[in-house]
Amino acid sequence: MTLELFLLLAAGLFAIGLYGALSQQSIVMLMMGLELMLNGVIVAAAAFWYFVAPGGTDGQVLVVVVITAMAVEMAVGFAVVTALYRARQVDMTDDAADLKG
Amino acid sequence: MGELPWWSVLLLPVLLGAATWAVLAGDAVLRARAAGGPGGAALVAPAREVARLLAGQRRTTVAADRVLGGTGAALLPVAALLAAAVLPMGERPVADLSAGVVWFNAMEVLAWAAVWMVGWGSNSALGLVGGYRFVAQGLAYELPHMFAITTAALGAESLRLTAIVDAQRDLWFVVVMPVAFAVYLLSAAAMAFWGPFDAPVARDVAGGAAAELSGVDRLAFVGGRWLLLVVAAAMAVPLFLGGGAGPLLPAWGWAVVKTAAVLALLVWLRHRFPTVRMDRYVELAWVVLIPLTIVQALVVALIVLGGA
Amino acid sequence: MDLTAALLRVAARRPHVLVVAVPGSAGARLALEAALVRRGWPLATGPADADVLAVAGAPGPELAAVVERIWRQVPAPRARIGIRTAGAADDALDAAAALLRDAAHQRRPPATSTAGDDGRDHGGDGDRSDRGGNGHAGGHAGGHDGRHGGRHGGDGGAHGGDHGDGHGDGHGDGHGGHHGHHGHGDMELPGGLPMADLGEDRDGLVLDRLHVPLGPVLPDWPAGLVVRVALQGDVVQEAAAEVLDAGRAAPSVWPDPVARELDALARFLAVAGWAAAAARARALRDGETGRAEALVRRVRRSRTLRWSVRGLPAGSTDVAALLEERLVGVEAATRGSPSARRGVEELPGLLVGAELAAARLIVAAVDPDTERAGVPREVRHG
Amino acid sequence: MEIVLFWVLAVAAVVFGFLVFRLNSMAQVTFALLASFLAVAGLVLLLGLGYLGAVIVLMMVIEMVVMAIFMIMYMMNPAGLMPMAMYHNKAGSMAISVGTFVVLAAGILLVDWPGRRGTPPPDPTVALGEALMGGQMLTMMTLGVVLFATIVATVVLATDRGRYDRLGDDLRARRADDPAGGGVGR
Repeated sequence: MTLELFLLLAAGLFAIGLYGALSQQSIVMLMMGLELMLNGVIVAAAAFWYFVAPGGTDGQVLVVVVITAMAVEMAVGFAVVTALYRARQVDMTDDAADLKG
Repeated sequence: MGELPWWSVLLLPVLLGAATWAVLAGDAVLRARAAGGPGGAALVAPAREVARLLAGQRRTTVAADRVLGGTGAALLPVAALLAAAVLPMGERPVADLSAGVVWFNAMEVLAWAAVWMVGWGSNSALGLVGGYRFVAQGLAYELPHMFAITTAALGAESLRLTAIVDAQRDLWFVVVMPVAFAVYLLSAAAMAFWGPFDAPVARDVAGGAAAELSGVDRLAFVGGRWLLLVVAAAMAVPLFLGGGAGPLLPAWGWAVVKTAAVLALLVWLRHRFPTVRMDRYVELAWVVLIPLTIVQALVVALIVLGGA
Repeated sequence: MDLTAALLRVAARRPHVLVVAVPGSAGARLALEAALVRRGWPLATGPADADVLAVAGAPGPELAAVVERIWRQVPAPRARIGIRTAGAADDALDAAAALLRDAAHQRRPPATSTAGDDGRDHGGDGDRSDRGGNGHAGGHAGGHDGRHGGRHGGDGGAHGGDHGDGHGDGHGDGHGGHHGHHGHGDMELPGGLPMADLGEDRDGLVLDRLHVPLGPVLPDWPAGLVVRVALQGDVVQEAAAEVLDAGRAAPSVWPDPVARELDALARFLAVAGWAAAAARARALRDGETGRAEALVRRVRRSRTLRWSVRGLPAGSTDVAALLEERLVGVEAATRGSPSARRGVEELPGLLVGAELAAARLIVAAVDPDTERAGVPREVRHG
Repeated sequence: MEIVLFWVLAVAAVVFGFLVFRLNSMAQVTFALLASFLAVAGLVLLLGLGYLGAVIVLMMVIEMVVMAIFMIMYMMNPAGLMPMAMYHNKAGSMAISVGTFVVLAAGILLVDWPGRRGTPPPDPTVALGEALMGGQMLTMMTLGVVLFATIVATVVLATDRGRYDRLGDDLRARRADDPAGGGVGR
């Protein structure tokens, strides 16, 4: 177990998430991509805490912040999907981009 | 303090299995008596039930999601056993984690995923209704439950279960935090979809999430549910009832006696009350129970601060 | 040592029994239920949970077809019995237990052609190869239809305007297949499952709708009744009630009007999830109908039950009022003046707008008379 | 032992993460994402952060189960019975993400990371708690306000019924007109 291995894993998760966030049409799937990217950030933050500055707490606080960000992202994402769907019955980014449904 | 030796991991399923047997038999006797039939045969009912499900054929339905359904059924007993890892049996648990209370909560929440996956997996409308009902129930019971167990941790100023037991040497937490204990009892029944909270597997939807399960799948699901009930009841002992503390008997003896008492209470609850409709309980939980548990936590925090 | 045989022997002492009630045969059903209580055999919740399929009465052609379908869904080891008269219950149950215990019989390869040929609805073919090939169509409530359902694009990259053909009723916002796939025969799912369609829900979202038949084989469900509902989420949007083999059987003969009322009350209590009170009601029904009023008082006293059903809409009234009607019915019967029962035709109007759980309570509380002559073929609402 | 656990969990996290965009069934996709999160939670536990690991499990299970419900509500093909792809610009996204990974990996391998300073406290949970209630109090308060704002904003966005729908135009209705009743008799 080294810092580099953990960071490579984090980069891998981040890249997979990025691919999903960019390529998926469905808003829900897009949010899954974002979640995966944040997942990578958690790994990186925890690894930095352990391998660089275990005496401090910044890494841990960063994990807490990322978890909160995930929850907020999910909640707002689904609220927006619900509002969009109620108004126009779309759940795809391409359709939501049109000015008029 | 410390932890039990590694082989106690193997002992855990045996002990929990025995406790589960006792509850099952007790429940069957009560049922038989309510129906006016003979109660004696009910004592061996668990064995017959296990044999029946072991010999039973596994069945599937059209376009079933076997990956999720199978995972869900297997996950339920695993979650119960993992939650039990931090349970002090007598004085020492199998794994004395520093964040034991949170670990227990996290493992018990796995049941959400398990029940939903089982309900979804069978591709049947009634099964799915059962799965959804458990999610609604989870959203209702989980927050008061978290506040209740947080209050116990707050009282002991530690998330470690052995420390919580130690903190109750003079006074059981049930005396200091009765509201938290009552809420914990309700959520223990709810998390094992038991008693008045059995809507996810109720008869009105033909068994709900378990409607299409047979054979070994059903054994894992139903067995996991009973294990979860036993673990949730047993966890009330270190959290609120002073753990293994008591005169004469050894610590494990008291733990067993107290767990049996809590289980008896839960079995009685189920026979005494009809199923609570979730649309009613959800509002009660959010409008009444959450504020109550927060106030309870506040009171305990003040007591702890005053004592320090 | 033959482990399976040993397990079968142990298990055969306490099989779960799925009771199929036939209209007009309440006597056989009551005898069967009483025999099950004496033996301590539990009632199954559905075909998956059953070892013994017990048909109480002589089913008509429609119900018999349902029973065949249900039987195909019962996992081995299994046995099937038919009870025509009240006296036959114990013998039939013994025969079922013997079949379940018989490992050789349960292992026999599928022999569907011979099953039941002896004219007694008897025989348990150890049909191990039947892996749900028929997919629960109908019969067992809650068919397997499209929770996967609706809004199937049906093809890769389903968006843009490239679906002009065959979507005449589409809603015209780009997604072919996303909307309006009513009647697209080519859009059937694998396994021959029908797709869900769309409908507006009570929160103003247009979401999938499922068409689910409730009954005739559901726990604590009136004999022979089938309610076809369109569910959105679990809210009933349309309901149509019918009685299988309507008008075929003569109404059941009840020894005591109180027993009939208690039977209905027991069904309601069981659906409400109060197993202990339901068991008490059944015990009173089978014996001391004179003490029914104590049970009525106990039900009235239950705060939890009242809290659960009060204000739960059922058409223009609420479930609490329907329950009170039930309880008054019991009291009236004990005084020797049985009240009139509601008919099947009232059901759909009460059910529309209720959730599934509430719908079950409503059906149990109304307890429609499915045996009356002149039951209409089908009534719908919604 | 730890090395083995690390590799198992790391591979599981990546494989399940990849499956999220490969599986057809939306339900399976959701739980593949959950499995990826659980693997990461295992890694966090492995690093000695017992509390944060358990909290990740707790949060993510609840979040993914709720997510599964929304998925099935809004997605076109929740069970994946009809394989279908819903991508746009697949090649471009792939190129961008692979490029990102290569750049990140190069950075990770080339940068000379600082050595370890200090040792983990005996109970990192206590340290975290004291940080959040002490030096990082501002972070904690910001998170709290953000969460509260999220609750209000999401409810407003997602519902189509305001108080005038529930209580009448003059807000004087004695009982709110709700499609489903509540449990405290309002």
